[in-house]
Amino acid sequence: MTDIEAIKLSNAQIAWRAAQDIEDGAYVNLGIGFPEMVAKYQPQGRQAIFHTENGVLDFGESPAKGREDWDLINAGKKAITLRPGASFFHHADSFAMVRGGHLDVAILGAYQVAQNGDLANWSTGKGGVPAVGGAMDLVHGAKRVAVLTDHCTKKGEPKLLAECSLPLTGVGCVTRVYTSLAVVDIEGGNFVLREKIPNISFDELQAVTGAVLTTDGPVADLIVPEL
Amino acid sequence: MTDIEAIKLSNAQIAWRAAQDIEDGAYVNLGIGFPEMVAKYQPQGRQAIFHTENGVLDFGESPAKGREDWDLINAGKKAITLRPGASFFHHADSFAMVRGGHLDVAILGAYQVAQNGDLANWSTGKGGVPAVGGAMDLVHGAKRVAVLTDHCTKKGEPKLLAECSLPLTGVGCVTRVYTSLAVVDIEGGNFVLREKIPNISFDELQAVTGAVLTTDGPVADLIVPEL
Amino acid sequence: MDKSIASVAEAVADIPDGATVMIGGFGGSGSPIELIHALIDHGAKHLTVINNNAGNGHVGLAALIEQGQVDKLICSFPRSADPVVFTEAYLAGKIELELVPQGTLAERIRAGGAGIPAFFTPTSFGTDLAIGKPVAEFEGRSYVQERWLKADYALIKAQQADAHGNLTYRMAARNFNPIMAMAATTTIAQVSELVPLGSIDPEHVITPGIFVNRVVTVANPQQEEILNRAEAVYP
Amino acid sequence: MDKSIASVAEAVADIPDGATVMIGGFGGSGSPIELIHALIDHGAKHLTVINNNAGNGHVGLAALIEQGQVDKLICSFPRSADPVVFTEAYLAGKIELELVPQGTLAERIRAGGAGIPAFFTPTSFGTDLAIGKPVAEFEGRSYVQERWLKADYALIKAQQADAHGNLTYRMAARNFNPIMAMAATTTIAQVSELVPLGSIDPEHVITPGIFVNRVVTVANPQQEEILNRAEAVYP
Repeated sequence: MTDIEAIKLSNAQIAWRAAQDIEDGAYVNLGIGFPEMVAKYQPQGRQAIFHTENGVLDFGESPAKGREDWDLINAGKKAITLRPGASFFHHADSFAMVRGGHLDVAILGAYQVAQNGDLANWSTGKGGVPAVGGAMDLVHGAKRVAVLTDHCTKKGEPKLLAECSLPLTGVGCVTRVYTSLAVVDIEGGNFVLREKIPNISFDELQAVTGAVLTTDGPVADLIVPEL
Repeated sequence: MTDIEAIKLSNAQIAWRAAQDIEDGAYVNLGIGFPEMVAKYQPQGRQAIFHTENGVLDFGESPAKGREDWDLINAGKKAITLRPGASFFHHADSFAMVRGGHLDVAILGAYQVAQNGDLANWSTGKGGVPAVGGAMDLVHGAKRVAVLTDHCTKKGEPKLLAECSLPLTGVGCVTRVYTSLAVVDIEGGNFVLREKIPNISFDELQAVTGAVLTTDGPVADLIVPEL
Repeated sequence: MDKSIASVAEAVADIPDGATVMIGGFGGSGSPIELIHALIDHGAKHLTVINNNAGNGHVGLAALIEQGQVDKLICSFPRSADPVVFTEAYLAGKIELELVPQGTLAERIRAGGAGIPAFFTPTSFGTDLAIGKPVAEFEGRSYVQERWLKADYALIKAQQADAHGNLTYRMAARNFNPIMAMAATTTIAQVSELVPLGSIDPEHVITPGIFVNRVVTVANPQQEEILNRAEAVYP
Repeated sequence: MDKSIASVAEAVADIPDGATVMIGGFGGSGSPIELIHALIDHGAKHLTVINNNAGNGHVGLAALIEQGQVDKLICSFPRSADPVVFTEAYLAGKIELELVPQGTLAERIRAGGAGIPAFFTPTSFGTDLAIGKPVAEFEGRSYVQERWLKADYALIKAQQADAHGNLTYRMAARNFNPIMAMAATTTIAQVSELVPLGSIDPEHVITPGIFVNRVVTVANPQQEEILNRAEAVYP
């Protein structure tokens, strides 16, 4: 039995893989946390334009420590910098960009993804203080809505499921999932396996996936650099 | 029988009377044509701020002939100038100001006004090319919606009516009517006479009005300067 | 990424017959005359055009209508100093008119750009322009439901642009241009000046580049008002 | 006309118990700390507050909640680096929470300012946050009907103002401030700088003065982030 924890991709590697699918000049929103890493791994010669829902388009890297301007932050409330061509706008205009379908790609984290594209990423359903932010808007806003996630929870339970059990963020909204083991498209209500890491078998992958993995052609090797 | 045509106020005088009711600092939209004259007659020491629905706040007088800039026009497509404190904005923001109730006063012309405040000022109902512009928005936009009008049509028919016969611009929207003979408020579905020119009797005025004129106190003399 | 296009002809070359085209401007102010004339040269027919007006004289939108390229016009005020082109086409039944109150027109366009398929407005309630539309009451007041407007193309006029399509406008020429930029699949901006990336202060960008697909420089754009005073005719 | 007010205390002095108050900002960016602290000193209670967040640490909105002045909060994301004040009040049942997706929150506020009583959005369809709301289908896609949000007061933070209340903002501190300015009966802006009328280029005005009722100068406004790193507590 393969030790999946030992062979799976790191978060940085998942982010790297997702970055390879972003075209030059694409308008992209990266969710708070782990998806933010995607910006670091843009392929040479390509430059996406990053949107943050609090009203900035075309921001760049974090400033050096001590150089932060707290009027210039991203949706995760981290300090950012501007690139030439940046612009500011208010929140209604910012979500007009999102809801109006002007983003090319939105990349979010997930608790669970269902084979019909349902996403659960805002509530563990356990009480405490609920918080949703912009996630429910972003899942309806982009031409492509991709998820970055570990293939399984920390307890080893599948996160790709026939149906989400946690409260939904959006219905039928996810188009592609980048996991620590595979790249999976959602098409016609099915998980379609596109790539898997080479040292896991299809059956092993299926065993840690909570819904049927289909294929409609060859499954490529998911090869990423050491990061 | 009084010759009403001989004693009635001129358009300039009607506009002058309307101008006396505009507070210092009020945000005001003046309809195309005759209502535009109101701007000229602001009382000494008061300064209203004029809005034009094509995206300018705080514009001033027309430029001298030959000094027009055709990127700087009002809703009537006439060249205007700016006053200090002016601002530009797009059409959706401009009508957010209107529809959102941010204007203090809108002053429009009228074909007919009904005693319940219905206004007809956009269509003669006769075919030809219909055109509405911003009138249907403006009647719902201001805290006070006032009408400037001759008391009767050129054929001598009343324009203040029990019910409009022409296509409506808005339902129950007018709050005050400044005519060539009187100042009439609309309250509780009635025309309430506030002022009339001194040299017409109440009965004569009633005779050229198409609905009952009520009073709820003394009727003041409508006195305006020669203009 | 460089959204700049060499000529107005190239910028409009793929607009197909039957397209829905938003055209910015309020009367002549902010009207992209050169793009409209390029569309006349291009020759696309059976267009649905969305504009506040219906053209003036024999240039710009009036000329596009005069060439028989417009099947339907969605506008608020089809009158002008010289409305003869539209008036004759309309009275002859050669062009369809959808008359929309100006604020509703602006809001429908903004809704199209903002992903809001329908909204309620007090405007037009109880009038002929509300006939056939759903109504609803909120807090005792009646409102009309209106639908978003979207277009295949928007032809707009701006002042400055950079290569990413960030735009500024000139005075009241702003009007419908920024919201139409949001509501079209392909937004084409003619600009007086293309400036280097980073030259437009991020605080002063009115239309962020995300809403703009093509930028074409027309250094000294014509003004409809001036053309009409000179009794110009296009083509 | 001069909308300037001498002090933050005077600017908020008439806010009554039970008022609905929009407070600008996204986290600490654009948060009008001095106006919020003036509202704490003023002491109005049973407030309904509309903000994107629920405060951080023990200053600004968190302090207002900690003083027990807020009965209900309408927000999208009541979490922060140090959310203890809201979390404890919420879990103790001392404060009511209406959770709204961020884009819907922004659009509801904008709708309040624009006279649009209700609109349809795809956001939240099929989720717990759509429970009890009308839904409708347009072109085969499902949408949720949302209502406008208005307030009695808006407390906002801007960069420059003139005496007519025309405003500019500073970078991403713009966020909710311009739309909240539109949606309140009385909008109170704290600004870093009051400049003479005519000093702000009409092209660069972000909030036209028509949306602003009072302007108060706070020359060197505090930043929530800096206060929290210094573990500040108000009062």
